Amino acid sequence: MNKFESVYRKYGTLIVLFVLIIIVSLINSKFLTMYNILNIFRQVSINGLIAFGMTFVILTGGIDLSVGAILGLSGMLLGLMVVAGIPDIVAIPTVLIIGALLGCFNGILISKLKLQAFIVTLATMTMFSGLTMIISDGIPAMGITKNAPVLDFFSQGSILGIPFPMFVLIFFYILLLILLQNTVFGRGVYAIGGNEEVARLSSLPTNRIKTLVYVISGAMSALAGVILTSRLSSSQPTAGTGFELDAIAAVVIGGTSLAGGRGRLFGTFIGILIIGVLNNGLNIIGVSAFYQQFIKGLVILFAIILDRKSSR
Amino acid sequence: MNKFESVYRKYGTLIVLFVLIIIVSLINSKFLTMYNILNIFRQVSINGLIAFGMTFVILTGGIDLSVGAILGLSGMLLGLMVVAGIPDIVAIPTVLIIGALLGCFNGILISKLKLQAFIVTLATMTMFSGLTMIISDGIPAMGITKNAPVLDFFSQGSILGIPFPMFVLIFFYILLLILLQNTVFGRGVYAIGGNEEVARLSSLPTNRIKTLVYVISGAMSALAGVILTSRLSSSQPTAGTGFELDAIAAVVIGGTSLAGGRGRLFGTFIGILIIGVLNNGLNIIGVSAFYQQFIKGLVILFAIILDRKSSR
Amino acid sequence: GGDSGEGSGGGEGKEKIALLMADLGNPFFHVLRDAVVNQGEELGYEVLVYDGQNDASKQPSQIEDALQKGVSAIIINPGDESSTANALEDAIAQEIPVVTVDRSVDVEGVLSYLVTDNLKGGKLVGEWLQEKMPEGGKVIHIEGVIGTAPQRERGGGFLSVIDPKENPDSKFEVIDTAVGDFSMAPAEAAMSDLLAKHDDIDVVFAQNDTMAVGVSRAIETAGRQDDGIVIIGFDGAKEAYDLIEQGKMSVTAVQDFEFIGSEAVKYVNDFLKDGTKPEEEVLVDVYMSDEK
Amino acid sequence: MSKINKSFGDVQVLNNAGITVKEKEIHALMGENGAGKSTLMKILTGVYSKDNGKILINGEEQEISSIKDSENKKIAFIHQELNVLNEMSIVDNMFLGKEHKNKFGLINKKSMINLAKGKLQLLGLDIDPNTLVKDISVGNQQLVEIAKALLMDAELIIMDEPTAALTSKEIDLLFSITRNLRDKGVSFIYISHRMEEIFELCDEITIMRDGKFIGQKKISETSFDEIVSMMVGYDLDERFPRIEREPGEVSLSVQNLTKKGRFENVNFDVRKGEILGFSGLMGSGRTDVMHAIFGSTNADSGKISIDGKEVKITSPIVAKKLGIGFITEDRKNEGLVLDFSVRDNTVLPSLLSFTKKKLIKDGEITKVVDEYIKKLNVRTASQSISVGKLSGGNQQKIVIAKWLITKPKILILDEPTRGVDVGAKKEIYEIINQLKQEGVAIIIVSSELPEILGICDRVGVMHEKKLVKIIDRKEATQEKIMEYATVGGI
Ligand SMILES: Nc1ncnc2c1ncn2[C@@H]1O[C@H](COP(=O)(O)OP(=O)(O)OP(=O)(O)O)[C@@H](O)[C@H]1O
Ligand SMILES: Nc1ncnc2c1ncn2[C@@H]1O[C@H](COP(=O)(O)OP(=O)(O)OP(=O)(O)O)[C@@H](O)[C@H]1O
Ligand SMILES: [Mg+2]
Ligand SMILES: [Mg+2]
Repeated sequence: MNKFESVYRKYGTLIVLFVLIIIVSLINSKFLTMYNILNIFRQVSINGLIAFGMTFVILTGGIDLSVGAILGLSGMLLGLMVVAGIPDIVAIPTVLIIGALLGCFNGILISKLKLQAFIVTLATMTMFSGLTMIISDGIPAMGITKNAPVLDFFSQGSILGIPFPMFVLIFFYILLLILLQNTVFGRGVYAIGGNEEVARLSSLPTNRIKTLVYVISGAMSALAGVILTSRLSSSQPTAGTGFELDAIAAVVIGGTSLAGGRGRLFGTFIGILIIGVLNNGLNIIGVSAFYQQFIKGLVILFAIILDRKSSR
Repeated sequence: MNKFESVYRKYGTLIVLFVLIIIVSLINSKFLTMYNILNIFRQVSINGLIAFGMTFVILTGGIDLSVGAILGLSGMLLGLMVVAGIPDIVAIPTVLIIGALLGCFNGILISKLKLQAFIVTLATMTMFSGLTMIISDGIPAMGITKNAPVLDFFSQGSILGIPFPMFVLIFFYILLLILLQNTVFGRGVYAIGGNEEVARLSSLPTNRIKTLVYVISGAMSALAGVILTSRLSSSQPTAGTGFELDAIAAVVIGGTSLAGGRGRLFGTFIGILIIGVLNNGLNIIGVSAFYQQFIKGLVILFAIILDRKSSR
Repeated sequence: GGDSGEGSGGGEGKEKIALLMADLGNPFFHVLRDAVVNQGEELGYEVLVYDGQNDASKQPSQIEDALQKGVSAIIINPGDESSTANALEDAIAQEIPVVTVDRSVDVEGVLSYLVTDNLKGGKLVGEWLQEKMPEGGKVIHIEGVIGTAPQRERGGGFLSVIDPKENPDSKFEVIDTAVGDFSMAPAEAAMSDLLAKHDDIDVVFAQNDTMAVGVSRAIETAGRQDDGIVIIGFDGAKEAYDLIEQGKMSVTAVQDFEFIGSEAVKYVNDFLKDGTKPEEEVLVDVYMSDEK
Repeated sequence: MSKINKSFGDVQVLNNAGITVKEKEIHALMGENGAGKSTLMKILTGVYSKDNGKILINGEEQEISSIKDSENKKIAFIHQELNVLNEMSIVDNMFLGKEHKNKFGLINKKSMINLAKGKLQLLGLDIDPNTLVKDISVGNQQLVEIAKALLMDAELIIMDEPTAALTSKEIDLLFSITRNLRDKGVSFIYISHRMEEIFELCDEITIMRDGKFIGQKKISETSFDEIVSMMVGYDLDERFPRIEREPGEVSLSVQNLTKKGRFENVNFDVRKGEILGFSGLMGSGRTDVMHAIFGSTNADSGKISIDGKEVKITSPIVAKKLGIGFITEDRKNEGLVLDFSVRDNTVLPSLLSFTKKKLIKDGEITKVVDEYIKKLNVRTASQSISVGKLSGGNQQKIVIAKWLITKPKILILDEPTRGVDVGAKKEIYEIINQLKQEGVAIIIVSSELPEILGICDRVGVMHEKKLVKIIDRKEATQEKIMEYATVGGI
């Protein structure tokens, strides 16, 4: 009993995930086919990459509402570049850098000018979406992957049978996990979220760390933008709208505190899987569109109540 | 000089508002006509009412993302009731109470179960929108105000030449200002935002106060829903989507800290006017839709930087 | 892209027409916008374009703003049937001609409704399908933003023909419905899920072409492009024709936005010149097309 | 450091302040609350920058413009406020910003843990360095901070009231380590309000008043009274003023109060006009008992009666209605909303009594707050400055004023003079005495034995979550109390 309790305490949301999986697979056996499992991973890779970056931001006590807009802008830039004939191996790193720079813009405003992250990224979200509209004239770029084999590989390719988006997701999970758990920078991220004043008095470069988390978030969003563009083989001017809320939900469901200082990347991974399984499962079960939203909200609420109960 | 500085410190955002007004009216003289001024007030009344409620929530250190969904749900309920033949003088108070109850649901989850406001209201936002879909079957209720004179009055009526929505806005501004500045409840709102534990140990009923701010926010959202329904003479299932961000922006532009404990309702009033003048002004000047978004983000950023500079 | 509005400096003397679009985020509506703007310029007007950004509650304010700027006429593509009614009443009271395009508005005194017949369009899709596949088949229905008129009308028209519950003669079976919000990414995701669920799919009807493109991509990603799934879109957008040409999509139901846009300006122009009134309600037919 | 000036806005906080510390010396820095001790040290360690003045290190003038600068000059600073991260482990806290890296640039946990263990053992702390800081007692958290300073191999260690949260055993240990390091060549600046410690530990003393350097003395050549009069500017006669009074009827009676894991079977009475002291080691459960009486945590079982009637105190709201006031031990987290004005803090629990038809009467509040500022001799520029800007002692007086306004029948004071200077301490004792005179039943929890012995009528001693003994003042001695507190009985 005691053993169970301690497992439950540590992995409350993991249990939510398993229960979800069991329920859905009991209702429809198609759920647990290899195709569908890979399908889910492919789908969550976009939200996942954003949520990983968001985890860093939230751990410092910040928030990044501009991730969806950065995704949209970098996806559109990618599309326009490729259509203009720039090779994809050049265009892809370029938009990743641009994503990082957009994040850096957020980060500098937040750390140097000491503005509130919520409102800064709300404003830049609007600005970046506006920029996407301006550069695209509101028109999508279509059929992008035709002459862009590398870009195409980002969604269609696979390595050892693992779809490439899933591969990217896991690769960055490991990379960012090491960054967060085993580097001085990672400690700084937790320290700033725990108490920025204490971090400062310990002579940590708080401004630099705070800027960097937004750079990571921006770069991850741009990477998600590359994958989405590849998946759709087109750049939609409105792509990314609302993605910030899904990413934040994943992070918080994963047990990271919005107050900062407490949370794990592993939790975020579970969080994105819960959201992914939920979205996929509701379709697989065939729940009517009208009820899907309601049930989604309910499950999220349930997951955080459970997490709360387990952590205290 | 010193005098100016202190004014500037106190009213930084007021200056942004005036500068905006001057710029727009220099470009187009139609801006400062009585008709257009009343027009702006009519337009901001919906965001304004929500933002007033949101101010209470944010002052306690919380946030309410479900306001738009509550607006949508109560607007839809109102529409269905009126269409079903229930007199508007009955239906309007009913939906206001329902709005308050939905807010109460948020409040209890946040105060009693000690869950994070952000994620609770994100989940209930999804649930409430889902409910709107379920009860309406996705079909808007149309032509509602035809046999509902009271409801019609909510957007079309005027008192002493003042459009009724503006009247409602000012009435609730005064009412809520008194509630916030001159009652024990109001002081409690600030105290909880400042330090909840201190408030609790000072024998304030913290849970009740925290629940109540969400009740206020819910009721204000429902009221905004009534005005919107009246304005559109219809209840749209997707009404209210994204309204939360505008309301939060108004509150923060108005100088209220998202950390809670610090801010004023007057600031929120300026905040909604800045957003309103911006929206109206960009249209009046004739800025293309694609550029509007970008400029809006820029002005918001500018306003908070100015506010920051003035407060420190 | 001639999104105007910024022309306030240049066109001092010109009369102004306000064009209120429901959602320029949907590229297909650019066809309508461009048709109005081009025809307007040809006839010597300055066209002010407003974008409702897919939010019906934005449009009333935009009408008020337009009136404020002293436009001589309003052409509106309303987000829904009634949101703008009160605001348009004000305009009509000021004797400003109002033409609604693509969707109607529930208000008296509009100069003309120039409306795509979405219901008929939906039926047409169904009838086309019955003719093409008399033996019937399994159908997936991808819907647009729930609660909007095109979603209800296109879907309603389609189901009235295809769904055995509404038409007992139908040999088709609607095996699943999903929501794609009229945009590509959600449609692609939903279709990917449904491909996991169903091994046997004959037809996918997407309520607009953007979603149809997403559906086609999902099928490609799943490696089932050779299953012979018939994909039907709606709108007649460029991307649909591209896919049809590549054999990845079957057909789209075309709304004639070129016609609607230029007609609307002509109605306004005639009325402003000499008070000629067009027919109050012009239902523009949809036609099925699989070639450019 | 000499001729240091510093202003915050219009307020000049340091005015010709200075201190000279020799090698191998433990140098005391004393002064009233708000004298500028912490500010001076923050300038030395790069937290604040000075307006002007000179800093000489080993005879050379140095600019210290950042915290890093001072660390490079081998200066370590243990701040007055606890600066630990609760959600992090002990070892991570100790090495924050100075983590060991392996050849890949990744954190080398093993070498850090080994080093941390050694330093912790030196301080008599035998805990797993991977324990989260929030799971150890406040006293141990303070030791972790000290261990962190030791890691730096500093040549000058500044300790700003390090013993406020330590037990006497821990203090003894700290002192012996300090002396040890001094003998190895490390210098210390030691800030404290506890006179006994200064005389026990330090070699030299510098005294500040109102941001000015007042004087420097050898400890061996000065006296208690001289230091105090230099600090406060006048002679302070008796440290623990007391009044005698016959106690009245039993006001509060606690029977078998138990909360699992926190305290067990606590039994005591307090009478009207009586001061009951609570002594014990840190973590013995005193604070938890007080919270249970005040309803801010709920006990599992037991009975509480007030004036002979049994009551159920389920929340602080109920407690206040019953006439209980509670001055909490943690000013910063439990006592004051630091951003709020003096005035708003002062009336927070008593707001309801200032309303008419539900509306707050601000004029009346201003009057009452003014009255209490005068009565308690609070040094503040105005009612409307934020309370966080007051010095510790004055903040403490605001917390007291807060509850005095509610006119309590029973007043609980948990560590009411922690971090408060001698002058202000005496003023607080006088306030307590006046309440006693008025017939209020008073409970004082304190870790300072002289204080407990000085002003209480009876002393309850807690040991490992149990109230083991209540001793009458006449029989109480330091030794006796310590005996009960450390081993639970004789
Ligand atoms: N950041 C600040 N802004 C404004 N005033 C400040 C600030 N920090 C300190 N002060 C003021 O400077 C004065 C000196 O404060 P300081 O903390 O140095 O006193 P102290 O001698 O350490 O007192 P204590 O014994 O209570 O710790 C006080 O009056 C305090 O209110
Ligand atoms: N939630 C908790 N989890 C772990 N330890 C706790 C918790 N709450 C309190 N403690 C510890 O239990 C011990 C008893 O606390 P309490 O505050 O009642 O003791 P005290 O005698 O007043 O000592 P102090 O002077 O340190 O306040 C303390 O060491 C405290 O740190
Ligand atoms: Mg100090
Ligand atoms: Mg204690």
